[in-house]
Amino acid sequence: MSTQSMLLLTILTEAVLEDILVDEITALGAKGYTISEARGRGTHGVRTGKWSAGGNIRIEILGDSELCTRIADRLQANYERDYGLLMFTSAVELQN
Amino acid sequence: MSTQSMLLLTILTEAVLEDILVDEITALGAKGYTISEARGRGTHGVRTGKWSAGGNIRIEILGDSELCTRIADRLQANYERDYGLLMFTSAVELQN
Amino acid sequence: MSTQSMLLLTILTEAVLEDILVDEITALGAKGYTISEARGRGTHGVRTGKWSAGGNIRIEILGDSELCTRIADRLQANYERDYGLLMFTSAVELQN
Amino acid sequence: MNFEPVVLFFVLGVIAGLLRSDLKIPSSIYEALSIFILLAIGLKGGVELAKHNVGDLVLDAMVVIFVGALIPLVAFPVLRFIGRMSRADSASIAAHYGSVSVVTFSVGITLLGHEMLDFEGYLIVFLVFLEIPALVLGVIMARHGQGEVRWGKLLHEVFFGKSIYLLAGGLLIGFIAGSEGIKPLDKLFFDLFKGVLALFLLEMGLVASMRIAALREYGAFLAGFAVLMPIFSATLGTLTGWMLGLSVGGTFLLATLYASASYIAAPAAMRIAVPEANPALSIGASLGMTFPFNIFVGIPLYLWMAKFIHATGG
Amino acid sequence: MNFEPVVLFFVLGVIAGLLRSDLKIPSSIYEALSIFILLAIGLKGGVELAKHNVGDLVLDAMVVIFVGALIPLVAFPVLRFIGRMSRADSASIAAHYGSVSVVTFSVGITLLGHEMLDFEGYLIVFLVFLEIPALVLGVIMARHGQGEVRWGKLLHEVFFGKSIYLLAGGLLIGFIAGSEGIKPLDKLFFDLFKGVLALFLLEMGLVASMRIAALREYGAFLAGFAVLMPIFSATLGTLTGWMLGLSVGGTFLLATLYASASYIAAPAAMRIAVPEANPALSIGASLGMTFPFNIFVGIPLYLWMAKFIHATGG
Amino acid sequence: MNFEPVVLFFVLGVIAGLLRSDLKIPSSIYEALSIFILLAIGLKGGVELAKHNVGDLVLDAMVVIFVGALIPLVAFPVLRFIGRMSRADSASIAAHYGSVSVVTFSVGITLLGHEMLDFEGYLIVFLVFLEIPALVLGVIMARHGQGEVRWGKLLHEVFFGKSIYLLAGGLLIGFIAGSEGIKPLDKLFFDLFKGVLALFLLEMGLVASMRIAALREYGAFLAGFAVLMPIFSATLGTLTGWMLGLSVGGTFLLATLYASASYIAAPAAMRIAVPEANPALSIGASLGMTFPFNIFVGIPLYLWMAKFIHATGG
Ligand SMILES: Nc1ncnc2c1ncn2[C@@H]1O[C@H](COP(=O)(O)O)[C@@H](O)[C@H]1O
Ligand SMILES: Nc1ncnc2c1ncn2[C@@H]1O[C@H](COP(=O)(O)O)[C@@H](O)[C@H]1O
Ligand SMILES: Nc1ncnc2c1ncn2[C@@H]1O[C@H](COP(=O)(O)O)[C@@H](O)[C@H]1O
Ligand code: NA
Ligand code: NA
Ligand code: NA
Repeated sequence: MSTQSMLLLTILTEAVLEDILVDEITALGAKGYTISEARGRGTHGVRTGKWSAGGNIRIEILGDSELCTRIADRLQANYERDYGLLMFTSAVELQN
Repeated sequence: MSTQSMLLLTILTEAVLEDILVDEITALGAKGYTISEARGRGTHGVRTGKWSAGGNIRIEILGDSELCTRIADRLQANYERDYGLLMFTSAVELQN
Repeated sequence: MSTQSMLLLTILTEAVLEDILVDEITALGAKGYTISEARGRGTHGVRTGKWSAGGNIRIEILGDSELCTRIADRLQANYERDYGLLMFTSAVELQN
Repeated sequence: MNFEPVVLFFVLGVIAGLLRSDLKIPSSIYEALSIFILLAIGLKGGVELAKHNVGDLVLDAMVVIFVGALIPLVAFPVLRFIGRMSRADSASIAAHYGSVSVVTFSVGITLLGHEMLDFEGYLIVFLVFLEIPALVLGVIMARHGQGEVRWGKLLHEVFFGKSIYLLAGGLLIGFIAGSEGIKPLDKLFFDLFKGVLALFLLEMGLVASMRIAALREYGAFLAGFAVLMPIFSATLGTLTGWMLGLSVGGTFLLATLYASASYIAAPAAMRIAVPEANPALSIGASLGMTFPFNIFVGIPLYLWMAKFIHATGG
Repeated sequence: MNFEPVVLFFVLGVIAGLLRSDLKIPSSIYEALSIFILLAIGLKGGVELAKHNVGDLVLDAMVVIFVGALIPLVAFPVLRFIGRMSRADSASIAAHYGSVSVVTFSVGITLLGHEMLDFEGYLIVFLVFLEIPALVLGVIMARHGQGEVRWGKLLHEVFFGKSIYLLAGGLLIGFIAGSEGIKPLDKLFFDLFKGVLALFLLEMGLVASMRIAALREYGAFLAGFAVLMPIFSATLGTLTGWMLGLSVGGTFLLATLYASASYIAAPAAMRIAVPEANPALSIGASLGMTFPFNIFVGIPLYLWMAKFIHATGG
Repeated sequence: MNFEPVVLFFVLGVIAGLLRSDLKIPSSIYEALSIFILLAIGLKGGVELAKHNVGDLVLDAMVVIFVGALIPLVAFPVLRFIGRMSRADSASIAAHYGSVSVVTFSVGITLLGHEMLDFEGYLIVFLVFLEIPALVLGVIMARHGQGEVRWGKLLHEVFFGKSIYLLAGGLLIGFIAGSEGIKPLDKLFFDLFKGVLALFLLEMGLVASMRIAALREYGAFLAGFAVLMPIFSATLGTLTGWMLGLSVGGTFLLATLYASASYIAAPAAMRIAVPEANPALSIGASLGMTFPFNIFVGIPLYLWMAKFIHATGG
């Protein structure tokens, strides 16, 4: 089995942005994404997820470096000022 | 404290496979695993997790390269054709 | 856009420790953290998450190597003996 | 008019889905509602069963199950040879239509209450037994000459899958406790039943709205099948009910049972037993088309059929 | 005494939060409780509406909505020029206070039951319509000369956001079904209403306890606003209700409606439409201050006001 | 016969677990059901308490608590010296058996309803107070000469842990509101109680089925303890109830309370306060053995004991 080096972009942000961001990343060319629930604390304060719109989501996108940069740049430009947002990439080996 | 280099195999697949895959990876020698809920989109369409059997799960296995390859190979052979399945590994340092 | 190399410390442990560990990591200097629900199996047996105090949590902390080591050391010293606990770090590139 | 307000909740859900409202029913609530409905139906059936001599029902049950097993056997060749669908898809869809929908059945019961028509309570027992042959036949048709079947896994899925398990468990508890013993539970399981059904229909509408789109991709054949197949099955049910001497209400319920298609038990079982079948097709047809067709058009039609055959046939 | 036991559940929640009890209401349960409350209130309103000639209410509705729209228009300059808050924050908070709280309203209805006072059931209809101008005005004030507004997104959020969607949907279903048709659902939606409200208040208390702290950071002005604004709005409501010839109960409910501030629909809509506003401020004020003020002090006060104006004014 | 249908739901859950059915009750639903049961029991107790002069109960309460505190003091040496278990495990298990199970108690109340026997409602108050000394004694025994105790953390866990907090909060609200004030909440908290208990027992069965296996590993001693300890405690309770002049129903309930072992409050508190104790042991014994023993064998036995002592002793 051959593996392939790719990047995994992880986005931690407010749950209220889910639909908007899914549209953005699809438009930017992501072939897929994975979303899960999270809660946490950062510079925008504690987000307990107890409150309807008060939780975080984690969006993960597996792609090449170009796609991940494109998405990260767009999100930083449009949402970082007003919303809780943390993004990082890590190197992974695709196994299928 | 000394740390130890290991691989983390992440498997994103359909929730309906949970019990079957847990049996498989245990049989293949995994000492432990972690499961969490997810939803997402890939080549098998949108999986919202709204629907009882319609969600995804994320299975993570920390192990050596040999174990991760063994598991990935088995899953690819048995499940990739018929089920939503994405697998990748990343390098991690065990801290305990 | 410039990215910045950092470490992501992932902690898998018993849900019952959540409040205590949040206090610990905040005291040790973490600026933020992300928590999500998990279940799994390890040396402390199966943790299904079905039972009120029977689930796991995943705590992730993005920080420099020094912070991650400080937290990992403290948790190993205080909790590893008595609680289910798995910790590992991975290298990530901060994107914002 | 045969109008039942609970079905409006389904419409509310569909519209919310189509308009992309942020209305969501958390999956854990969905699970809880379905556990409630399955248990409540099972309990109700068990209480009814306790009023009868079980031995008297065996023959009826065998007829009902035997005729019910014809449904997937008819559906399969239609899908395979007229619809030109793959063997796996044909078998999986046939299994969905051979098995039944508890919610469709509940809407039928609700309509009978509305119309003040009685029915033979033990029909609920048949509901439990109808699932089994349909799922087993589905797998046999999918696997015929195609390699081995994991029968152990499949039968486990069929009998201990939560739908059948809760229905059968509720049935047994209701049977053992009887209508006196179950009384303290009535306030939860029976009095609230219709309200919970309304909430469940809201959720079904949300999910169905996504399935309708999926169905569109697969063209007119499947849509036609999803409407004509239940009418065929209901006709079979009407005749069977009438020949067994059921009341108008009972005849109607048997027709509804046959006409309904599964979207809880069958999808889970087929995903494991016939993995190469595309679940979007079977769930799209059963939930996206047949379910709304049944609750809006089918159920009033089947009631008319039952009344008609009793008026003219008898 | 005007004492209503359900509000004790709010206190129980606040204390649990302040004492860092491990009591948590899972978010899916919170969602389910709020869906229940919104639907139940909507259904109740629809059933009441079905008793009236809708045409007769149009004029009243217009007056109620028009006067209601004054609230954000008054709140905005107060926040902006007296409170020296940013344009975005002022607009967002104004929108929260112009829009309404279904739970506060429900506590009001509950008190009327306690006092055995009747009210005009169609007031619930106004509840639905009051949200819309408040949210739209909020966005206009935030954006005035500040670049374009994503109106499509906003209006979608307003109309198809789950609060308004469920209220309006329940209203329609209740209206279509009427009090006879809805009867089988009464056991769930009406009989259990107060108990569910108690559980919801417990959760509100837990959340509010965290918001009180947030509010503290922003000083006395916002706290004062959060207490005085509802009194002003209630006065407006009392006068309007009295002039429209509403009963004592109806006058009181209109005052309560005006006085209440949103913490479900408005936060979601404002977070999307006015993202640069700090949600901690608006939710802190509406949920951390105004909500408890209303249920403990405001509601008894507004009832007194309604009785007073009817005793002396009429 | 002393048969109560609700316990069948426990059996249904156990079988589902043993057969690896895919039936799961989502954890948020489990949380919601337990919040409901704790609040409902608390409210019921408070309403009963409001009918009494609280001062009259102080002496009884002190006796009940004092005798109850003997249970962990007896259990500890048995576990430590006969069972040869570690100090931490012995202390933790002793705390579980000294503290109480609300669900076991509820099944007891349910049986009294079935038998149409009255009981002293204020017994529910004792339920709240019995937890506290057991948990505190457990920690003292674990820590005796073994380093310092985090008392702050522990007492916080004991008093503000959700079980005791909700029981005590419900008690207070019920006491303040009284049976008149609480009436609007009856439909939720009292009428549905038994149905919700049935669902909770289903979940308990699912969880217990996994615990039974865990228990097996630890051999016959713990299994014997899990059966004999409750009989001993129930005997203590029967004698105490009889000496305090309680009715047959009250005597039986006190015995049941003593005999029951905690699996909600105690596990959470002990996991924090005595982390080196193995939770599989204590939960395995209390939930995997003692709970089913109590609801199937113990409760009928304790009722017989209460009737016997009142028939012969009095
Ligand atoms: N240092 C960190 N480590 C892990 N997660 C973080 C960190 N900082 C922020 N987060 C997550 O990112 C979300 C948004 O961060 P912020 O924009 O800083 O409020 C938080 O709610 C956390 O879930
Ligand atoms: N490019 C991607 N990035 C992140 N997650 C993905 C991606 N592609 C697929 N997935 C996840 O893997 C699941 C199965 O993928 P697939 O087999 O392509 O349908 C999806 O439902 C997603 O949760
Ligand atoms: N090899 C592994 N791979 C992935 N997750 C693991 C592994 N071992 C343990 N875990 C996770 O860490 C938790 C605690 O582990 P332990 O302390 O070994 O019981 C488990 O419940 C799992 O969620
Ligand atoms: Na069918
Ligand atoms: Na208002
Ligand atoms: Na005890």
